[in-house]
Amino acid sequence: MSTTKSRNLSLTRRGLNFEMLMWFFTRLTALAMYLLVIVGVVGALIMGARTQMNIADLLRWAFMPNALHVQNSNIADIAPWATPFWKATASLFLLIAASHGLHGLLSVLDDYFVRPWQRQAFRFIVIVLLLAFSVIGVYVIWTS
Amino acid sequence: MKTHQFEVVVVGAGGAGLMAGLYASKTARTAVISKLYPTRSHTGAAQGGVGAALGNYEEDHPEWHTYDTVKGSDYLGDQDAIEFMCNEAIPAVYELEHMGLPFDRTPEGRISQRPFGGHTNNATGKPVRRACHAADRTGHMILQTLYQQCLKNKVNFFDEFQVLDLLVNNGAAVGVVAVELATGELHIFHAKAIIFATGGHGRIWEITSNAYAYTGDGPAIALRRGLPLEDMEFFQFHPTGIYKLGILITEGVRGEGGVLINGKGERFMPKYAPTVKDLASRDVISRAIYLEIREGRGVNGSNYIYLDTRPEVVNKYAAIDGRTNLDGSPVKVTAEQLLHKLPDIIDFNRVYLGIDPMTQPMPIQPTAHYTMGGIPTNMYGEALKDETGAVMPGLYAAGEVACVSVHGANRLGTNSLLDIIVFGKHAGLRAAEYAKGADFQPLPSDGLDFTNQQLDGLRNGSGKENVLTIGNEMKKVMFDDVGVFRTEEGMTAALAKVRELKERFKQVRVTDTGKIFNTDLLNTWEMGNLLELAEVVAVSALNRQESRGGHAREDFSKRDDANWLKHTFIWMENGKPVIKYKPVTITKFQPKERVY
Amino acid sequence: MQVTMKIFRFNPEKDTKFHYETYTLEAEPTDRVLDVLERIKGYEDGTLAFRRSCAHGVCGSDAMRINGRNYLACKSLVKDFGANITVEPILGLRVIKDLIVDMNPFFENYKKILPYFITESPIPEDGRERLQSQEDRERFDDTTKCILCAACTTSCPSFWASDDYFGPAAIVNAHRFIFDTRDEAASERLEILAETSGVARCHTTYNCTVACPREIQITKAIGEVKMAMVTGKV
Amino acid sequence: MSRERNISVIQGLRYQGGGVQLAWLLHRISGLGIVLFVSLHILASFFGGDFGKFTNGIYEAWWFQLFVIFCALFHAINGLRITVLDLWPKLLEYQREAIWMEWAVFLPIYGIAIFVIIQTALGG
Ligand SMILES: Cc1cc2nc3c(=O)[nH]c(=O)nc-3n(C[C@H](O)[C@H](O)[C@H](O)COP(=O)(O)OP(=O)(O)OC[C@H]3O[C@@H](n4cnc5c(N)ncnc54)[C@H](O)[C@@H]3O)c2cc1C
Ligand code: HEM
Ligand code: SF4
Ligand code: F3S
Ligand code: FES
Repeated sequence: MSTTKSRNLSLTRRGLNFEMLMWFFTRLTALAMYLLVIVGVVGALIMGARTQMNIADLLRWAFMPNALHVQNSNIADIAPWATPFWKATASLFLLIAASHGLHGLLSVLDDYFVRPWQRQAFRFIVIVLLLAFSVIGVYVIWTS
Repeated sequence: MKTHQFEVVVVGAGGAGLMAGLYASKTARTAVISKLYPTRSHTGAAQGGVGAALGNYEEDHPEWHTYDTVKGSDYLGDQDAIEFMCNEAIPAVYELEHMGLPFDRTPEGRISQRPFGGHTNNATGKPVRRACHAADRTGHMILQTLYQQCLKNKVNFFDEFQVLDLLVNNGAAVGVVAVELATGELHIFHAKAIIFATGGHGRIWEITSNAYAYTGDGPAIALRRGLPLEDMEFFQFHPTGIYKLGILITEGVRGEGGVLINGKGERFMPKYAPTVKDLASRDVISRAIYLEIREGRGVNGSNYIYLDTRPEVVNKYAAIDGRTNLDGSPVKVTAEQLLHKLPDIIDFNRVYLGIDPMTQPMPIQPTAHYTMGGIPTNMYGEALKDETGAVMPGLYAAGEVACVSVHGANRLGTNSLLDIIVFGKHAGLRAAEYAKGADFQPLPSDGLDFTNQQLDGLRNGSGKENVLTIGNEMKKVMFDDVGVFRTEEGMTAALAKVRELKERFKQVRVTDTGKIFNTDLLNTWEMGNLLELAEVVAVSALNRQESRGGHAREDFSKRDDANWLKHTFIWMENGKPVIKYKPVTITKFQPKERVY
Repeated sequence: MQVTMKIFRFNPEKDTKFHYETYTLEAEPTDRVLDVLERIKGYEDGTLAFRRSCAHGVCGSDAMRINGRNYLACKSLVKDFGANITVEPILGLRVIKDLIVDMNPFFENYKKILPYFITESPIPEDGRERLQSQEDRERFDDTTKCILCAACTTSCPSFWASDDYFGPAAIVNAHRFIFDTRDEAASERLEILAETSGVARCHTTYNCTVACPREIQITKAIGEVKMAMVTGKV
Repeated sequence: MSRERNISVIQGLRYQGGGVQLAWLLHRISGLGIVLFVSLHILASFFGGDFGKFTNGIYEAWWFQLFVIFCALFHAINGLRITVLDLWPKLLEYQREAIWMEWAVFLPIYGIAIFVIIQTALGG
């Protein structure tokens, strides 16, 4: 007899709630951050970082390719880094990392705190933090 | 003490108990009491399959199943009950499937079946595929599925409550006494109908496939309350237990083509059962193994032989036997196919013996396996109070604890899982029906006295004897002398020994004086049950002067239908056994010689 | 060989705190740890309490920590642990006495995931079995093996954190139904498992899979459940 | 963690879960570590002043750098393993290999980082 074709559940009836969306989001952002890391490192190498093969610096460019970081890395010419492209990339990274990281924090807290009011409170705090960091971070990136 | 009131109380939550609980609770307020969590019941250990003539692979009929069972029982089974069971088998297995049981499948998507010992095509005498299976964990799947259905139907469970006594008033069963393990508190369950489904008592023997929990609590309680037990001399020794450990290697292994090999490397079963060979009935094979060992053909002169399921060996003998697939092509198996069909068996060998059955043969020896006797019932699960077939009002029994008798002197593989689902269901239905038409009878005023008396005895002994030592001595003597082969001399000695042990048992004293999970006290109480039943088994066996099915005597090596085509009923009256007989019901099949 | 068994002891009627007791005795290398416990109970100290029944790893009674990791005592041979064996109750469930823990939270979690066959379609008209292909049957074969021993759930750090998490055993049993083509309540179960106490709390720690005496690929089953939520394919 | 259930952090850590359990633990610590680091960092660069100087002081300490690099590197590598295995559960068959690979990538890189940082620390 033939095998049943895999069954499809409708989008609303497969348990894809906020919790699971965030679970998926965490994996997606993990992949996205890898992508941005590659963009950052490749960019840095192209723009003259070849002489600066220092692990700490490499990580710094990788995780946050903004002008301040580049300045700290002793690269002579920081002009190419100050373009809107890199500012946008850096902002994107920041937003992704902040939401990934703060949701991670939340999921750690969820493990240890089970009372509904506790979870509500942490959720609130994390959202506030997320907004604050996003605004501050983006502000710093575009004004520096 | 707490008292509960339920219309039906089921004692035991194995396959039989759950099925009874499921059906009884449809119409009556029902409680299921079990000393283990229901999913820990021994039904979960059953491997091979449940028998039903579905004919999913090849022609098969309930009538054939009936005949095979009658023949397997060595004509001691009651044929009306057997016919009833084999007919009910088909809807019962379908019902399990409808409850979601994940049977293995045929290529057409139907329930898969495999051959099993003693199940034959009556026209050709060749093995037939009748055992419906879910890999080699059919019992596990039955137990899980039934438990799940009970959850779905919100059956009341009292988990980890051990029943210690049956309350009788005016000749009717009115309740049970149980101890709640977690608190040590005694509870009385007041009921209109009580169903015993407590399983077997294989722990009497040294080498056994049975669980620690198989201590015969149900029959021992019944016996103490003046009820008879039926056919206690008949106990099945399964031919293939793992050497020394007794862990069962399912007959399914031979169903899939495994063969028995002696120390000389010969396949010996064709000598004893020329037609079906390694798939003969269990008693026949167990005896054959003993004879081989006795004649010095055990492996390395020791007391075990091999069960060989290496693919090349299976293929070799399949070719010799001319075994074919359904399309007529010769059988050829690969290690991969065997691994897939027998995962647990492979696992047991790896864990306990460090052996890979795909490259090495498994050392095996017969192991005490199944209780054919037990609390006598009719085919509706009603317990009988004497040899005339009179019913004990309010008392029911189903499963391995009961003797209907559908297994007679020897049970066929797969018929026990069938027994529990068919008779479990009917006992449940009957009990609920009875409860609807009956009133609660008053409880006796001395409800807890007998229980307390028993427990105090265990707490206040002199402490000179150790219960584990006594138990081990009983197991050894029973395995050696009331085992596969029996003689007058051996059994007399064994009986004397068991009686001596019973005396010594009065000197034991439990060390744990607490209440919470006092397993010391309860295990000791269970040992008392085993001793009680060991005596009953030995007395019944000594009494029956013939060989029939699982009861093989060297001094009376022939079946004797003229004198012994009858069921044994045994009572203990003031410590003395009393034996009476009940005729066997014969409908279609007249006894004839049993050859495989 | 001589074996030294260090056993976790706690008697609620006498003790306020647990302690360890050490016993030295003879054992065969091929003895099960359960056999040794039985002998200790029989000859050295009758008050030692633990659960057991089948003695060959199919009933799920005797999950315990042996040398710091979850096993079934009846499926663990002395030779695999050496001469010094430490036996403790499984973690994350209240200890009632010695090696016996309160299993209720575990079973309550199991019951939450609708662990029973649910379908609304009528049975086939001929009253026979519902058909299912061998491939479809194979799909959930692994998770039908579960014996509810709790070795997995009590090895999971998320469960240790709080028993609010359903735990791997419950998810394994949900998987058994979700991927059964005959069952029609996959959506309901996925919705239950998507709650905060559900699969989102599994961090792929894998302790469960390592602990499972039935060798069920638990983490994989949980992963399949998670991906079913994302893709909707079951 | 309720005492009723008789489990403490110590008991949890004593559990012999093996390599994957260790990876889980480190992943958790490193994730939280990065959150902490990034938060401070953002705040520092926003507020500047004394607070900024103070945090920058910590950042430039060699031990802190070791910690941050450990966190970022381990979290990234282990995170990739988790992501891949979570999205393709079939690959869990290769869990052991994945853990091996992960350490094989992590250790040399981190080793170089340690070397460089300690060298610069010593060199002043
Ligand atoms: C290893 C093995 C393999 C087998 N393979 C097969 C097979 O392939 N095919 C087949 O047909 N048969 C097989 N059998 C036989 C079959 O499994 C059993 O006969 C059958 O499952 C018994 O079911 P039951 O419901 O009567 O008892 P069980 O399932 O054992 O249930 C007994 C119940 O009674 C409870 N109980 C006992 N005493 C008390 C008490 N004092 N108070 C409260 N509760 C109590 C227990 O907790 C338990 O729940 C096998 C048996 C074994 C041991
Ligand atoms: C390439 C970079 C990264 C990858 C691949 C990655 C991957 C992951 C993954 C897969 C998880 C889920 C773990 C789980 O649920 O079990 C996770 C959790 C987490 N991540 Fe990241 N992450 C990265 C960067 C970051 C950054 C930059 C931060 C901080 C801002 C961060 C903070 C966290 C935290 C706090 C958790 C929760 C830890 C836990 O649940 O135990 N991650 N990460
Ligand atoms: S999944 Fe494995 S470890 Fe978990 S309860 Fe089931 S059998 Fe035990
Ligand atoms: S141990 Fe726990 S975190 Fe997930 S993989 Fe197993 S359930
Ligand atoms: S005693 Fe049954 S699983 Fe160990």
